Amino acid sequence: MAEFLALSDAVARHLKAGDTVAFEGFTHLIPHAAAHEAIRQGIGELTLLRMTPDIIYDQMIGMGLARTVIFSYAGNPGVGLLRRMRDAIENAYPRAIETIEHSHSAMAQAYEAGASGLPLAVFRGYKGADLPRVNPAIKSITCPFTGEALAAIPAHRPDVTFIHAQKASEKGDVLIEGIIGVQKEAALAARRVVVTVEEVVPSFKGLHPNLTILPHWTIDAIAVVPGGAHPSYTHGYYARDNAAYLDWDRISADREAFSSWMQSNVLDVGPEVFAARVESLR
Amino acid sequence: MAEFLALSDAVARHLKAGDTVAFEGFTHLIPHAAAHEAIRQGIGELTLLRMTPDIIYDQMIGMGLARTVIFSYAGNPGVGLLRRMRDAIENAYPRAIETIEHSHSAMAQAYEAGASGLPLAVFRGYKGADLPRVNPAIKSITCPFTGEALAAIPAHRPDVTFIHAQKASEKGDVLIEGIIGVQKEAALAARRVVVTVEEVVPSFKGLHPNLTILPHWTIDAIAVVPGGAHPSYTHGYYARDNAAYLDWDRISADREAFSSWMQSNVLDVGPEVFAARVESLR
Amino acid sequence: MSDFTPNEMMTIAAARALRNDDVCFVGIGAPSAACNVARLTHAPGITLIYESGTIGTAPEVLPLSIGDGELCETALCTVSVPEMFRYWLMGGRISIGFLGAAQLDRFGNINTTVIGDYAHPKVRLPGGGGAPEIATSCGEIFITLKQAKRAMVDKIDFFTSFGHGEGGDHRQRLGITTKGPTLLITDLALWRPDPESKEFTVTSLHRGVTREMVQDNCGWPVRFAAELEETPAPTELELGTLRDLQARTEAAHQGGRRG
Amino acid sequence: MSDFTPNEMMTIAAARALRNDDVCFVGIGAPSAACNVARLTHAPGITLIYESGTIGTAPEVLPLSIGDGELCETALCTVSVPEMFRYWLMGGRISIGFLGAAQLDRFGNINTTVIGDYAHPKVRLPGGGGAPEIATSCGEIFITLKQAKRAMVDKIDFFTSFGHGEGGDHRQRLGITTKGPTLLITDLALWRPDPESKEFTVTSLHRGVTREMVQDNCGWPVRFAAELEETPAPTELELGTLRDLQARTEAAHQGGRRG
Repeated sequence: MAEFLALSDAVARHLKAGDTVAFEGFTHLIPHAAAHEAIRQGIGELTLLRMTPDIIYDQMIGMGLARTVIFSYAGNPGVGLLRRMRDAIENAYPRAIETIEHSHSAMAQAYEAGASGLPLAVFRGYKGADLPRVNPAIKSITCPFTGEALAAIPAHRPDVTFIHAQKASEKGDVLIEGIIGVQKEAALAARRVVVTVEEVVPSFKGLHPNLTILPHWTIDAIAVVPGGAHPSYTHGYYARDNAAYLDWDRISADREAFSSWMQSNVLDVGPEVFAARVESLR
Repeated sequence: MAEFLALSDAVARHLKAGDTVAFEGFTHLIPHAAAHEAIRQGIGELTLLRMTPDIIYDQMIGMGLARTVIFSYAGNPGVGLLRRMRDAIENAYPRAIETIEHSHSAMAQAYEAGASGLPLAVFRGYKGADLPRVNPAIKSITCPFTGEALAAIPAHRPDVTFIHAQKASEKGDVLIEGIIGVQKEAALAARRVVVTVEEVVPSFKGLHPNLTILPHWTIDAIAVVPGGAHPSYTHGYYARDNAAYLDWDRISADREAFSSWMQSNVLDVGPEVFAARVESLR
Repeated sequence: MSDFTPNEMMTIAAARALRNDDVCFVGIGAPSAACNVARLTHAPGITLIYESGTIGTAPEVLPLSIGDGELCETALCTVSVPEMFRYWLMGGRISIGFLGAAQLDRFGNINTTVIGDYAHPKVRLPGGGGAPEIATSCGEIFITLKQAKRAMVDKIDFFTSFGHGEGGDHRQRLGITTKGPTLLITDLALWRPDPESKEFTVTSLHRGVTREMVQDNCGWPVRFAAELEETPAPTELELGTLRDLQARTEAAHQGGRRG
Repeated sequence: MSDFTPNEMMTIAAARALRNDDVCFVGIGAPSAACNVARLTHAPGITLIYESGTIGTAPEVLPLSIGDGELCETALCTVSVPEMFRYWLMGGRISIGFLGAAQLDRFGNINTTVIGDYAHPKVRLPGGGGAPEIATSCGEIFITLKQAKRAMVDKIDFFTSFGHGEGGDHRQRLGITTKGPTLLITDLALWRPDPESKEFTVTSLHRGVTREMVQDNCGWPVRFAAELEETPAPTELELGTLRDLQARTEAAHQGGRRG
């Protein structure tokens, strides 16, 4: 049952050191505020699960909070490489991390399998590719009807999933629209679900019947954080801060610049700063 | 590429004797007009595929056009049994039919697998049930991660799928809303797709981004048939004709009553009668 | 209330078994009435799901089919049928699944497929629909049934859905982790599985019902609990709510009639 | 047009290869520009799909990421990412998939995963994203690449996605039924696989480009077609369309800057 909490309480209550956690969002609706709160609370030894670990995972890895990253594309979207993640993999700085790598298709279907209560996802994939050689979690099954060998991977079942969404109703139902990504699946696959939202509205009455909604009984905690996706965007609320993504390439290229940026922009502030960050993007 | 055709041409061009065909619709948007056109054209030896063969398959079976029915629930929804289908199974009247029976879950996932280009669907199902004993298409695979035995069934790949939808755009994109059932999957799983619609609108501009739409390049033919789902309903256009479903129980109970009803309500008329049938239901 | 029918008692007893935080997979007929009576009386927060994809519906009138427009119009949201079965049913999000039966045995195994042999049936019934996976994926199963000797049989002709199998730990032996049938609500009595054997045992008789009446309308030797209760009669609120719902429903289903 | 850059030539040559009825899986960078130039010139009916779930988009400016709001706002519809990969990509509905490469070999096999050893890489690149299944599920693959010796190598360090493998019928031997890479568009030339060996062969040199320039920027001994064409220079319409698009894009991406 969805409980409305301050973000700090929602994170403290639902994210534990050592958890497997997904902060999902496919370019749109990336839960930056929630990830920053996790960083402030210093919750470590995490297994980070996400199709596109971008800035927030670069930040968590750079702060030494990740033990393992399960992913399919580790880039700064539209800009280039993730320099803190590279530093961890290439130079074990600030610590070594384990990587478990899949394709997008595999990751999306592993979430879907998790949401469906299945132990695995089965699909036609990875043919001729090298990932099955380096990721022992990629196995194969034989179709009993055609004899074809199909890829099989374990379902994703995160301990907790964090997502950002447009609206919650007063009951705690959550509405996601626009590029909806894999958030519904990531939420339904998880044991616990925490959602940050732009705003709370009395109800969703009168909305289109086929919108993407997570009922309140699928959610554990909701925190209202206007601007909470910045520098990602929230469809209908504010635009993507492309400049911030370009900036990140420079900031993350240097260990010192990174540390000082994290200190002043994450550790020394609270979730309330996000509202101001999106003001000029509305 | 979607071609706008008269219903008779759409059926004649895309449905052949001996085809595996799905006329899908889950209580809502059942393509009655298209099925009646197929009956008028006497296209036979069909393998009828559908989760809930209701009145239209009862009619096609009663007219002797079906060789095989693949299904998961053969009832007159909310009323009772399908009496023509029973007569075929129990008494081989007007001919014997083969039945291949699944659960709803299996059928829905077999369509999904077909839409995904997969040869099979894998799921946790049929545990302790007798269907796997009588349906050799239900096999099992072992999860290579957990050792669990899971059900496996062949994907549905109909030769042609017929659906009814609210609107087509002038380009031939098709919008489905309300109870969307399994229609998108049934269409995407098929080699050819024919859609009847209530109306054509200039475009879908301004509609919500996440609505259920089949792009024009996934569709072969579109026929405009107002009321084409009657006595099923079209959300936003007209209500379900519950009385007609109750009537069917009586009509279908008797071979003579059935034949004479089919003569005057299907064989002797054309798709234009559907508009009048829904007038009082709008 | 002094005056109520056995069917009304059955529906109201089923409604009472539902809790405010339950998520119910509703079927047509008695379950639909029971779930909506619960929603309109003691369990306003209950979530009703119909397999047509409607989540959190609150229909004013009972649907004739599981996909009536009313369900979609009053729902929190409506998803595709594959999603309904994958994410919501098999994903383990339903606490209570309702099943009816053409034939039922003492262990809650259900037949709605055929009477007689599968290949050459005496009566071809509609089949299982969602039942095979409802029976194993929902947290618990409630069964509603009008008692009759031909419905409550020693051996069912076909296992459409699995209850407790041969009893005992048969579910666990098949790797099924949900509870299965935990309550049978008939027009005469409430039945619960014996904790060990899992055989359905009468725990409460509806008002005016005797042990003999229960046995006369059951095809196996009935076990009665040591402490047999009387099901409290419907309250005015319960009965009024049910009858209003049915009156609204009847009026609505008369509509839409053409010549 | 007399004045154009090699990058402009590459983008416009890629645009020309697209047909009005193509359904393209678009990546960021050169493919995105090429697909939109095609849409704004000779192929107004083309369907552009980005893996974020947007189907039939018509962006005014080029997206910086594959999930910019512009893509959703101009799309026919937007589906979930699992649906995108299941029904649209793996369902076999994409005619042309675009891929870029950090390393490419002569058979169209691509590496965007690591330079060096996978476990201890010299450079950790972003990885494959959708590429492993794009490479095998789309009808054909077009590759765009700025030529350089370190990019066009004899042996790639990691098979992120499969092209023609060791050449010949290697795809068929793996049970892959799609065509794979059918066109390589660089800043210097157009390359097509040899019908038998499947080795990329230069079939057209861009204006002002010599065989030597192509060989100097390629890490394997280049094969040239017997009849080598010259790629027609960009027309005024093509170049104007591309430059307008890029100017609009640049202006848009400057926006939204805060202090």
